[in-house]
Amino acid sequence: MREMVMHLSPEWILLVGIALVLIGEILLHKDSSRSMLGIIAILTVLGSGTLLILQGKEVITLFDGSYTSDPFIRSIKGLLVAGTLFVLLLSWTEKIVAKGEYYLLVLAALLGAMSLISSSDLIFLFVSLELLSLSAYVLVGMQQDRLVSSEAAWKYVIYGGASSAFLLYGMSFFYGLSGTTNLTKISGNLAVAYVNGYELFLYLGFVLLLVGIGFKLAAVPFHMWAPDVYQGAPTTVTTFLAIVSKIAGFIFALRLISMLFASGGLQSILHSMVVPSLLILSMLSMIFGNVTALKQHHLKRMLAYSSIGHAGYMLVAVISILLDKQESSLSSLYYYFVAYLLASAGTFATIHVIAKDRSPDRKVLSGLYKRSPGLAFSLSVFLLSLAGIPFTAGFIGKFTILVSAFGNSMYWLTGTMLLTTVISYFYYFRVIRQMYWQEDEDVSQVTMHWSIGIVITFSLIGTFFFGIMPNVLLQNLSNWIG
Amino acid sequence: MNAEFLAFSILSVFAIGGAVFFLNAGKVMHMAIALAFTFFSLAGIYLLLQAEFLAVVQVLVYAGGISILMIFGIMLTKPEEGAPSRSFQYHQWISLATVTGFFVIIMTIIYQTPILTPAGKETSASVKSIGSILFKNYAIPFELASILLLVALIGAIVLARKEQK
Amino acid sequence: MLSYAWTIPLFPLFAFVVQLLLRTKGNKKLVSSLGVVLTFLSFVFSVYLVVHSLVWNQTIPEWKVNWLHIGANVVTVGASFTPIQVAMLFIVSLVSCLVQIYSMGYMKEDKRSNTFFAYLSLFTFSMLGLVIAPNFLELYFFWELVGVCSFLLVGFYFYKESAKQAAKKAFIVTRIGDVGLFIAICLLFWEVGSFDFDVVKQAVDANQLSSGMITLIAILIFVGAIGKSGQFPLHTWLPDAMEGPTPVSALIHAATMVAAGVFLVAETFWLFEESSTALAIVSYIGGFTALFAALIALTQTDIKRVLAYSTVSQLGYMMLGLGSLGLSSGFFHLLTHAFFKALLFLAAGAVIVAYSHEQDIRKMGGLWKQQRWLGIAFLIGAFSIAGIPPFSGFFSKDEIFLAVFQSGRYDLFVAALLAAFCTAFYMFRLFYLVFAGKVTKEKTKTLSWHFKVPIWILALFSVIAGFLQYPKHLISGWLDETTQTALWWIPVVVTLMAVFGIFLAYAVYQKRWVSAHTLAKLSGIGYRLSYRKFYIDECYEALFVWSLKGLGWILMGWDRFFVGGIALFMKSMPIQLSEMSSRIQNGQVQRYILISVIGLLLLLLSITVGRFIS
Amino acid sequence: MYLTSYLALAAILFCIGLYGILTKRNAVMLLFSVELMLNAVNLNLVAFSRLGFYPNVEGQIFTFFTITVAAAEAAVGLAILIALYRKKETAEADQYNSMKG
Amino acid sequence: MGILSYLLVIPFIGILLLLCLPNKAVFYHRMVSNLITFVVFCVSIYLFSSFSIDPSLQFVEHTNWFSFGSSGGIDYSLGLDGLSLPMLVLTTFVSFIASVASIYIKKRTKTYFSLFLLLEVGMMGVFLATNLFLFFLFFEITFVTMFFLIGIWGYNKKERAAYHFLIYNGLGSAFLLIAIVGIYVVFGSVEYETVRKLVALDIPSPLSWTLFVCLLLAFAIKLPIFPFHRWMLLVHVEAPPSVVIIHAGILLKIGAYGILRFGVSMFSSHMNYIATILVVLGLINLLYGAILAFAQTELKRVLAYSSISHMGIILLGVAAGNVIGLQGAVLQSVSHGLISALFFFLVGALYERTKSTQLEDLGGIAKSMPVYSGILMIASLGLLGLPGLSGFVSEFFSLLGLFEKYPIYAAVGTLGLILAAVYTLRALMEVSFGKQQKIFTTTDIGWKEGLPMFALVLIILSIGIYPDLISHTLNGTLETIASEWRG
Repeated sequence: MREMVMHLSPEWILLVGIALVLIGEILLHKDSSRSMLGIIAILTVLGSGTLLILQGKEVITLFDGSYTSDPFIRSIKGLLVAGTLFVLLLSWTEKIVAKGEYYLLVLAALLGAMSLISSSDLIFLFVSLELLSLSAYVLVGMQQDRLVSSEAAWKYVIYGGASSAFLLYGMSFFYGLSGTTNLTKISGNLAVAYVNGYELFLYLGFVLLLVGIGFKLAAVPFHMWAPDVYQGAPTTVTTFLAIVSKIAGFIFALRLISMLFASGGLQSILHSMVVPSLLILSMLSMIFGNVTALKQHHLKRMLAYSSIGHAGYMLVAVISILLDKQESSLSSLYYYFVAYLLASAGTFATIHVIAKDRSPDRKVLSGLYKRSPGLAFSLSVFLLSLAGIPFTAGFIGKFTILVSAFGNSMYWLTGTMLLTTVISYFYYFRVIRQMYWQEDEDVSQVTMHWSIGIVITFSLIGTFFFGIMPNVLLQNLSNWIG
Repeated sequence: MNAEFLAFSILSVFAIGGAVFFLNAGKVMHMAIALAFTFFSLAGIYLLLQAEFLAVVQVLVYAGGISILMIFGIMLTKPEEGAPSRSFQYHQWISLATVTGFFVIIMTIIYQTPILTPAGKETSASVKSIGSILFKNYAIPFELASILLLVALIGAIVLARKEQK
Repeated sequence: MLSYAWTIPLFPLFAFVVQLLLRTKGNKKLVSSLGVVLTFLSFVFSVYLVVHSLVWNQTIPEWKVNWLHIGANVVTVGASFTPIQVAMLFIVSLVSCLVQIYSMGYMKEDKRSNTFFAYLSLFTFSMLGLVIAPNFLELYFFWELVGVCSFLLVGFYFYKESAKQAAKKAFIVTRIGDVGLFIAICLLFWEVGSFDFDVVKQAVDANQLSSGMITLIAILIFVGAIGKSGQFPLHTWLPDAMEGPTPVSALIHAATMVAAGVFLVAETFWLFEESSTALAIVSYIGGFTALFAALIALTQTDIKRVLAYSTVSQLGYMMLGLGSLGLSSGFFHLLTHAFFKALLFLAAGAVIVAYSHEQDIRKMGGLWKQQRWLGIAFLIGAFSIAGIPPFSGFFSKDEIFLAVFQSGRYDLFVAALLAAFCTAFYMFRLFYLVFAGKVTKEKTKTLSWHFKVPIWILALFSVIAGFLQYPKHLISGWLDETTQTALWWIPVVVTLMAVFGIFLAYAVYQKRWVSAHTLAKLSGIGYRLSYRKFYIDECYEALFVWSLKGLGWILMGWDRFFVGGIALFMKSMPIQLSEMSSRIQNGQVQRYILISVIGLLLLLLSITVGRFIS
Repeated sequence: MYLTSYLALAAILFCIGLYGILTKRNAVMLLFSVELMLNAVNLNLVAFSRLGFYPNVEGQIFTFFTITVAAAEAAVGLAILIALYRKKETAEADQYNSMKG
Repeated sequence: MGILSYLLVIPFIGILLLLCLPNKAVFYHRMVSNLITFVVFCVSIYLFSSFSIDPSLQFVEHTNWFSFGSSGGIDYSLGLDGLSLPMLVLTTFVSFIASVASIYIKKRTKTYFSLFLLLEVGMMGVFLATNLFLFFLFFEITFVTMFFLIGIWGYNKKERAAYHFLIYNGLGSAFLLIAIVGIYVVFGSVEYETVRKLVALDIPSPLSWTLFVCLLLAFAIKLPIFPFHRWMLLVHVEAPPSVVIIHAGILLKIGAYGILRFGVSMFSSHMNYIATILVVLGLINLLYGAILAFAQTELKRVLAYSSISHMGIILLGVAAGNVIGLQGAVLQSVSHGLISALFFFLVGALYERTKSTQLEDLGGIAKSMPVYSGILMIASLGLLGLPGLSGFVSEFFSLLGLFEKYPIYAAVGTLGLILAAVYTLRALMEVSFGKQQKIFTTTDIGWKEGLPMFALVLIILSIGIYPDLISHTLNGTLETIASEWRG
């Protein structure tokens, strides 16, 4: 029991935080400020991060291996924590009536995300996934004075419900074929079933799983919810979805797939089916995500499509990992996460500041270079990083993914990735153009809360730092993972 | 042709019938009742599969809780009936084709390689065994599920309550 | 002193630089005299060389410095002084000096005279450089440079539309020829590995080159000469080049630059000697040009154009001489022609000035009475070009006829005779129209000494230059050529043709026994052809200019619509796709799920089907 | 043979649920359809847990969790729907399309 | 940090200085930029003078940067050899000129000059880098800064131009990145030398062919080679003069440099196979550009197409595959860089006065602006390859080199010389000859514009008269390259 407390401490502390926020919300007067609760939430997340660091490099498995935590997982959790921290900081000025509940839900979602990537059991996975999703549904719909917020939540919940039905359906087949829900054991039994001629069930099961995975990643063709939800959700929640939920989704996908098909007998399925279908998903995501973003005026919607494209890029890394299992591919994925996290957080933070009450159409950025040169510059850097321009973290991330992909002879994927990157230049640069050479109608100064300032500064420094000194991270990563 | 098969046939006809009625009922309330019927039938099937605990849960949660919840929902939203728009009809046909395609594929797979139950390995799960496994191996998911319910609770309150301003 | 002979071109170069700097502020007189003085220094130095090289038969040392590395080869720049080169030095510096003196008078009223003199100095420099070049590359270098100077000077009156067109034409047409020379140089480099005349010559002598290659190279070099020397079919620029100031016409488009083609052939004569085909081409083109241009000159009404066609014709003679293995004859004619044609042009310039810049000969007349000295000078030139003994033209032409006859190309001989007749006719037509007849303008301008001195000096040379070759074959001697035995009847026939031509001109334009009009009618279409210059310009216009323009337009359309269209297509494809994809995203969650399920279905199908196929 | 029948029944119910979610115009019915799909899956799980290759109790536990989640989801979904209904004043699902493109 | 790194850092000092200045201090912005570019130029001249003439890499700097995957690491490595040195000096010089020519920029000078200096860093870096990765990084800097420079300070259709620039060059850099990634994966290194040796060891495989073609495509777009030229027209026409000076003067030459450095030097055996194709492409560029230049009615378009034509000559020189041809190609890069810089400076000065560069609107400028038209004349003559100006030497070398193996093609190529004369003179004469068409406020150029122009003329002249000034440093490197190529 003591072990369980120790090992699960990063998650436990979140539970404690949830409880504290809940109590605080109940105790506080209806009209009093909820910033206290925000501080509690931030402290909780920080504490969780600290505990993660304290856990060091040990490998933990609990409950027959249905809970695992190794340095890589832990470092991903670190990213989730960092992402959530950014979200919480941004939330300071978010206009939400039920602020206390909001913090609680964010913590719950983080808890879901963290247990999602630690779990190696179908049941465990499902429950954590639903915790994450359900909190997210509520978070999306929390800005009740905006119609679109509710509508987004509606679409999200229906789409999410359907896709979790698919996911479950797939899981049920895997369970049926293997008789276990424990992922560490499942693969061997599946191999037996495969040999006995049940491969079609495997295909079916996998494709059904793919729906659930695709939904979490927002990969084409399971991305349809993303633009509307990103647009309708409060900007902070969009940030959460784009960063925490997405990263957790990737690791979920990676673990699920690699553990399902880990057994030697299933390698042929991995190559003949899993990788090709991921490949299709990845290509479609890159193409449709980037292409559709071309037409968007609404910044958040554009970023939604862009994040679909990025999901495609990250899928490339996932495929490389599945193919070669080299640590370098893993670190390329991680690097991309870092770059993507920093840039996305920065971008959303900037939009959050500038758009304020207005709907963040591209026009709100007009003449930003005059109104706030610093913000204009930072936003440019973030967008350039998303576009993968050198000297930003995004470039190194893209480069490492490309190297992994090329190393696994995925030439067409490499080509598509670069081609769509070129397409993506268009809409990223259009935003930059809007700031720098569109004259402004609105000349009001931009005011910014310090908490957002922290996020932007941190993202900016990080984007440059990891773009110029990639070795700091790459070296450490290979130490951790290796 | 044993009793179990007979029971299964009847229950499945009920379940499918309920579902089909759900699809085609003219009034919203009828749909809800039809679906509740399906849920009940499923509980029966669970019994057939010797999952008594689940059968009870099914009746409580689905046939009882969720159906009632939905009926509340229906009443709160005062649905009006109307003819589907043209574009929607178009959408319906494609949906039908797609679902049929999906159905055909699943059925083909199921029937092409039927899963044979190994003889004598059927287990009956008592509530006790379920309980013990649940709290031994699935303690964390259970905890998470409780958080999930908390989230759902708070979420539902936050979302459904009237705007304060 | 002799080892500094390479500095000769530098005097005018220095003059050019100084004149350019003083372009706006400089005193006109000072600037122009600077050019004259420095060119005169060059002239003096040239004379010094002539004395050493030609009279005392000394060899003048070559001068070379490394210039540039082409791959592993080192190309030198320097100067060499073969007899031909020394003789050319003399001609160029002399005529140049005289023309500059003349220009001091001619350009007195022009605001931009300083620029003019600077250009002249630059030209003198380039021409002198061209003359002393010891290798092909350096030659080509100056070859182009003189072309530019010619271009600049033809277009000196840049605000005139005709001058603009003429300058452009001059540059482009000569450049077509230059490309021939360019290719020849490149080929020679890869055949021999050097640009030096002596190295190439040695290689040719040592039979390193195949005869086909020699022919090819010789022809290409000749193409260069065609362009520069206005031979058919690239002659069209030269008459148009008369848009430049008259001194320029005298210097560049009569005496020196246009002779550069002939000089080039003479300089590389050892190459032509190896290829009978090349020689035949040279002589036929030369002969044809001589007659052809003379025919055109018969009917022109612009005083300078008549002289221009005459120049073309005379250059044809020179080529004819060279092509008939008569190196000395061709070169000799170059020499004499330089004097008498410069004389004629300067005189014509004086006439033009006298008539206040009127160039149409039909509006002139009776100048003999007003400016007799000019008449006499012009007459000397006319006699000389017509080939009347003892004027210099007689001797040089005679040599050419002899060479042609001995080469056995009798058709060319006849053509040359006809051309000689025409020459005499059009020259005296000109003389009678301008100097004889009624006085058309009461008060003609009196001309300053700037006009008189150069004209008289040139007249003097026109008279005496012939005697270089006559009793003693000096030129042939210099060129190390064995003199050919003269045939007595040739000079007689040639002179008779000339006299006949003069007589006809006298009959038509002085005595008016036959009116020019009836003569024109008699010749029928011939007159028209000659008057319209055989429609060559029109042909070129249609053939090259319009086809180039047409091609330009076609390619423009291609570039804009096809190449640009492809780019547009590439650009619009993503946008189309984008539109399609956003149309699918219609806002209804059920549509979204449907799309996803369809995607799922397709994925499932593609995977299972793909599985079954493979 | 039995298992296959159960699986077939589950598949039929799943597809009906899917068809419902795709075509029903009333928003509440969408939520209902989702529940139907989840129910089909539950049936699958329970059938496997009794009649699969390796009959064991985990399938039932899975189902237990699924039911819990489904209930929570239904509650949240309904709450969202009510909030949305307040603004849109209609329960027609295809009217909820203010964001598109 | 070695001197080369300092060279790259100097412009950043300028940027810092600029950031400290107030927005309105336009004069000081200019001064800072001029000063910095001049200092950089001086440093590069110092490098030029202390460069010892042999094929080795000099002023080398090498630091481990980062490593990824099983391949060897990626380093920060700079160096200069005979090939990059002239390009570097060209860059610094033209940048200085362009900085001076930025007097026509009147709005947002602070941002402009900051970007300008950043662009200079990018351009220098491209030539200083001795590994592909670093090359790419700097290449992208030029890409991004150019986008802004065109887009913000361009003329009417600046956005179209900027976007065209973006698509084409984006595609180009995508190809380049594929090649770099591939090389890194396949050969385990991105250092020029290492890769060159490893490529030479292998027989060409489909994979290495793909990489090679990607490289070639990248630079074909940059150069640009025939079907990829559309973007460059718009940039030439719509970008502000000082930016076009940089663009036509240096950026296009990155394409040439890339082909030389990566195509010829690295993938010499592949290059050997496609030499004939390259010759044909070169000819197409040469003649196509020339004929279209003739058909244009706007001065900047004439120049744009003439650039295409001149890039054809570079290709011909490269394809010749001998030292002479390569010398020609490099000289052509330098020479065209200088001449087009001069030309666009002139065009900028003209536009400033006449507000039109349509040929039909112009004419007779020589009357009111004699000095201007004199310089224009020299620039034109340089463009059409007059001996004594740098254009001749390079064209001569390129074609001469080509004559060794492809005499027929070379002979066709000489047609380009005629066409060059045709279109250049047409443009020149429409501008400065003839009757003055409109009453412009045509004051002749003063010292501010005149001095840099004179400096350019002087350099063009000195290279034309004494080409060894540059070709000297080249020889060693080029001989090594040529021997590999033929080996």
